[in-house]
Amino acid sequence: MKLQLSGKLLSTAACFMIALSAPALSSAADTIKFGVAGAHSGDLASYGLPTVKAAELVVEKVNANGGINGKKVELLVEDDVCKPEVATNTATKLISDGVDVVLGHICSGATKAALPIYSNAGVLVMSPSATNPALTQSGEYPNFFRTIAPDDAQAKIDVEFALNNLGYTKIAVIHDKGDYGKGFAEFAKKFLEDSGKAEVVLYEGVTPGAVDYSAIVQKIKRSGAQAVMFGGYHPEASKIISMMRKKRLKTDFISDDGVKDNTFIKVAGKDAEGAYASGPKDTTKNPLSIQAVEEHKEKYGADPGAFFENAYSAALAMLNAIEKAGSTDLDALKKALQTEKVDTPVGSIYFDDKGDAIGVGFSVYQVQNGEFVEL
Amino acid sequence: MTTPILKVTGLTMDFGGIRALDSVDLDVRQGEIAALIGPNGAGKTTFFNCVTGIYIPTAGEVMLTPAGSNKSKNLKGLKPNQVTQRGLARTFQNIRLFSRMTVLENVMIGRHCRTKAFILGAILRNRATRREERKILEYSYALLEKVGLANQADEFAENLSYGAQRRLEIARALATEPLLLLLDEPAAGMNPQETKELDELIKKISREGQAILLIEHDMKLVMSLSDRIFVMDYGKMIAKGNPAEIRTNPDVIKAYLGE
Amino acid sequence: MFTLKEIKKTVLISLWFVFLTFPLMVIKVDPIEKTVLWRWHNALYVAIGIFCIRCLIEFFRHRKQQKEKKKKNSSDDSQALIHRILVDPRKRNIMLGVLLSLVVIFPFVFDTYQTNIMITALMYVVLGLGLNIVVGMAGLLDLGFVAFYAVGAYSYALLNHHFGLGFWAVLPIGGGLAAFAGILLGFPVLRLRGDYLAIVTLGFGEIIRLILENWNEFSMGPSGISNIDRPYFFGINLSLEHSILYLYYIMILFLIVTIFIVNRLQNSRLGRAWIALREDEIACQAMGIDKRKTKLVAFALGAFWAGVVGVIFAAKTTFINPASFTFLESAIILSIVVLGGMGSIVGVIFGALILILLPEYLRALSEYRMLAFGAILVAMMVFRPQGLISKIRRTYTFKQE
Amino acid sequence: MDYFIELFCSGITRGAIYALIALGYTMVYGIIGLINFAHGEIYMIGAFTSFIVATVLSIYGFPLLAIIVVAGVAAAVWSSAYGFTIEKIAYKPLRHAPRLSPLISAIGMSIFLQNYVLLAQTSDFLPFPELIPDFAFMEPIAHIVGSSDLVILITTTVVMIILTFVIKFTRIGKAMRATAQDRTMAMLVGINVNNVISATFIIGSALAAIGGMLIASHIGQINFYIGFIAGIKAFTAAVLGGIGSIPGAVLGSLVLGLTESFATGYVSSDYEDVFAFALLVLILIFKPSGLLGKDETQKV
Repeated sequence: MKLQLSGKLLSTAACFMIALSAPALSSAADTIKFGVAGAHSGDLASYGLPTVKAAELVVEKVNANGGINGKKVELLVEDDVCKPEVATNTATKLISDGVDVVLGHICSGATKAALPIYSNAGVLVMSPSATNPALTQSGEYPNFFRTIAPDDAQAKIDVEFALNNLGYTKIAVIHDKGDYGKGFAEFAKKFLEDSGKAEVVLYEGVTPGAVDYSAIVQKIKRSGAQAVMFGGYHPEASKIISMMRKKRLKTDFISDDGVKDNTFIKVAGKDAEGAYASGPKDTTKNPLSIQAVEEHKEKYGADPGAFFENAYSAALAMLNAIEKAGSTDLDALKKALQTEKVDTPVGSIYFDDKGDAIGVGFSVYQVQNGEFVEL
Repeated sequence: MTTPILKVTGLTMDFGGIRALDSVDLDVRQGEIAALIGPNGAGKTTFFNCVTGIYIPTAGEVMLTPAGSNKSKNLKGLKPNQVTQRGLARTFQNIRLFSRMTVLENVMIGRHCRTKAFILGAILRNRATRREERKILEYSYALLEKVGLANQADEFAENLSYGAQRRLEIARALATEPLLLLLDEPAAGMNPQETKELDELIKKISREGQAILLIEHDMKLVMSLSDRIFVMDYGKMIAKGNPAEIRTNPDVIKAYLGE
Repeated sequence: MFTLKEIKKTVLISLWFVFLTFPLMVIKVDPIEKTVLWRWHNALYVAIGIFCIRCLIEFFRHRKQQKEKKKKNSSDDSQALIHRILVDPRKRNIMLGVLLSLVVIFPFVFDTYQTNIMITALMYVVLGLGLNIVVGMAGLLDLGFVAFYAVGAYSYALLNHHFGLGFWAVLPIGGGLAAFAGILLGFPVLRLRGDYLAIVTLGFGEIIRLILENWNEFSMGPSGISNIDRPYFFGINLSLEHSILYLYYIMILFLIVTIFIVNRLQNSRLGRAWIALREDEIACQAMGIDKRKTKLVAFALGAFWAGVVGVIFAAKTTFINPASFTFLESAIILSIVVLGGMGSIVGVIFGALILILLPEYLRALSEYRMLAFGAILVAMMVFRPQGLISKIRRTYTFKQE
Repeated sequence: MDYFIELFCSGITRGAIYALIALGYTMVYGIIGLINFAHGEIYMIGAFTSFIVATVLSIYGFPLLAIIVVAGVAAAVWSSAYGFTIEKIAYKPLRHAPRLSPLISAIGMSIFLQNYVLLAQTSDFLPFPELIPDFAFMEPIAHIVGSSDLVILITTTVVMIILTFVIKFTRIGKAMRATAQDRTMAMLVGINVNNVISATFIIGSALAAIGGMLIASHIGQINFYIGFIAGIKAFTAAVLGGIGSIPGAVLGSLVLGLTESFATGYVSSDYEDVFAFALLVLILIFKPSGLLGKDETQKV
């Protein structure tokens, strides 16, 4: 009985909703609403806030130059704490506010939860940091793009480097149990085993935030690994590498894009010397990248944080696509993203039909004299 | 002679190396008021705790036999709630009421082990459950009237006067329909007026055929109430008999007055 | 109204806070560039801010005292309004009718976002009601309640993913599995009391989360399970807006059922036994109540609701991973129960609406929202420690023949 | 065997770290029976204060020893001030409130302080200056026990001994024990209970600050969230050892640290926390008041 009742209400509601939602989508005529979603509080805030700053810098500059196609760009910043359930609320909030494009989300999990909602409203989403391969490769999220390499691509680069350039045969794969780090580690393990050239002597996750990593370091030592391949972010990476050096363990350290961050070098200091990390090609020499970092320092008085350049690039790419497409219609934007090259701090990029960036060229860096040097 | 309601034989309780009860024998007969007395630390409350399942005694037997039946139940080793279920209810020396529940609810809790409704009954609230609830209510209210607390039924238990709290504890214990009621120092801390009222209440309950075993320090009360008295000292039973016998028993005098 | 002495005290307190916040608010260092930024203006802001806050608090305290002086004899009716309405059946029915019609038309008045967060809030109302059985009634401090929520959510996600089972089929299964988990947790902790129980339940919650995180073959690890089906509507696959609407009404219906059942449980033989257990375990046993059985039933029933809400949660977000089931979540649910007033159903409803909707509406404060949330939590406890709505004393009408 | 010793040392270090935080938990719990969830945040604020002070001093070129002393004192002073203020604001008004209210207040305080530091400072991880240099005499065994491990171990031991002494023999210690046993009685015999509680918070917070400084120096980095995880673990350790007992907190911490270390070494670090909590459950089942906690036999 009750069910049928709600069924009736539902159909009435449907009429209402359609009537309400139609004007809402087309009403954003005077400004371009640029959403930024990610973790802005809680334990993962340090990965989400740099993206907000990148968006602020880009939008400020664009608006100072008269906006895009004569329209000003308006920022809508929403927190999702990297939690899927909050991300769905964030997404519906942004949609309700009539957002045109969204930069975000930061964590793959939150992104996956939010995407169907954006997709339903025909909103383009571009993440600077969500690396889960399924986001692009499954074909389930046609409105999704990203300026970061997926886990498997990163793992491939690192594994090939470790096998071919360094010639290691015994490797310990360590991760931080998070969706990013563990995703990377799983692929690294798989590629290492498939290659037949090296043995994975240890495969384990460490607990992020633990006060001491000496036990796992002793275990690495005992495993006889020639290199540690770490999937995760820089805080754990710097803790582990410092602990390894403290325990006089000279094993090499190879890691991913989450570690190729200047904070890693700052925090680990001299212990970081010689560590490898994969990341977007030649950002350090790219004038756009240098400029972006300078802008950040000038405005916020500090070095930018994690995924700043990816976010900066994503913002540029999306705004460029809006300009070229002349609208915020999803199909037009997709077409523009896939055909128009755009110069960004991570290189001159465009996107493949799945949503991954082409031209971001990845390479491996090594810390030498306190700087990431491309090899 | 009929079987006594409660028959305790050889009850022994050790705490670590200390023997708190040493082979204690005691029995309570149908319809009588028995008292257990003794100096402080003699082991009276320990005896209660062993009988009611709060402690598990080291050795001995605790047999409970319903009136007019030969089917004895051994209570030794049972949990407190099982002991109550079998027909032994108690009050506590330091009052243990459910202080943030009303007076009436306190008594209704006592009906718990004589009723059955459970999750489904609570949710469906079918006819059987409603009838049961009504009976609980009637029974509890009648008990409150018996102990003179009916006009305070909706007060929180913690707001009652000391003497009233004692009487509420008795009512709550009676609500479990015990074969034997154990009262642990019911008059402790009462003024003479309250003690007098208690005396009358216990007599009233006893007249209705309720067997009672009480621990008490107030000798006047004990002597006025008891049919038989048991005396403990240092964990041992040193004497038993009617009030007159106990009053003149040299061992008892020695235990109370010292050498 | 303010004496000189009070102003002096307020100034001193402000100065104390300036001192307190000095290193963190004023100094900002860059250890790499070796620069120090002295932000003296922040000290000023702190001083002014604290001065104003203290004045406000004093002002309200003053006013409250005067009010109390004025009507010392009249009974405390600050919370009586809601109770008066609840006690009077006619008023209650009117209120319920108004409330119900408000709830039914809600999605038509507000947009999808509002409906969406309202669903979340309603879910937490039910979670709060579930935990209320365990903490509020039976007095068992459970800091790992989120584990049962996770069991429900993963039941649906996994059964849907592997066997394609639908929402309605899994709803009772999820609840049942969670109740079973509740009993599993209940057995070892029967003997524990108070805060020891709290830490063990906390540990249990963490263990469940860690297993979900590490056991990839079973739970797909931290990358989670995506594309979980939303509830079908008689076999029809609904669009996003419609399914949100549908979920909203499912949730309303489910909430009504929950309130009905919890209310009946509370006023039953079992409910009384729980409260007695909370008040005094030993006396409770001496009255013939089986402590083990009563506790286990409390755990199982509380967990059941969490499990069912977990299923709804998975269906709502269509994606779950272990990140949603952290200790903080348990803490929030517990806060709902305590804030609302332990053991009070109306209180839990208010508590959940406040605690869940507050952070959403605080979005306007953007980065300050969690700061405000924490402060509000403290302030609410300090000014209303017994919760928003304290439990009404139940009275029984008794007619003598 | 070497491996065993290595793991053992790792476990002891970890345990000593937990102990520094757990002592504060156990003291506050012993006195007012409150799980002070904000204690982890006090530890974090201590770490931050010492970070700021140490960095400022090193920029102005002070010698290392002066930096250590001043940073340590500053951290202790400010953390104590925070502990004191938090108690006055969030717990004192709730002393007669229902038991769970202060707990919620503490959780709110914890969320508030985290976000306060996040906003006042930064969300980023900051490099903590290395305050404990590598001692030359430690070099031969540095691959097993580092210099910072040693310093932490010694500090924990000294702190525990001093604390035990203070509580056993000093005036304030006696007042604390009296307050812990029966607050009303303590009040009746003329103990200023408010002062005793304040003192407990001050001492506990100062300990957390020292711990914060040492641990941050050991790990080499800080951010606003470090207090939460460390706090939960330290609390677990305090309960494991029997909450309210000072030696219990230390013993519980060591047991927890060793369990985690051996679980990582011989099983997998994937499940180190599962082992830690499983151990907790097991111990509490067989010893419901923790390893050294007093059995609360209920007087009937």
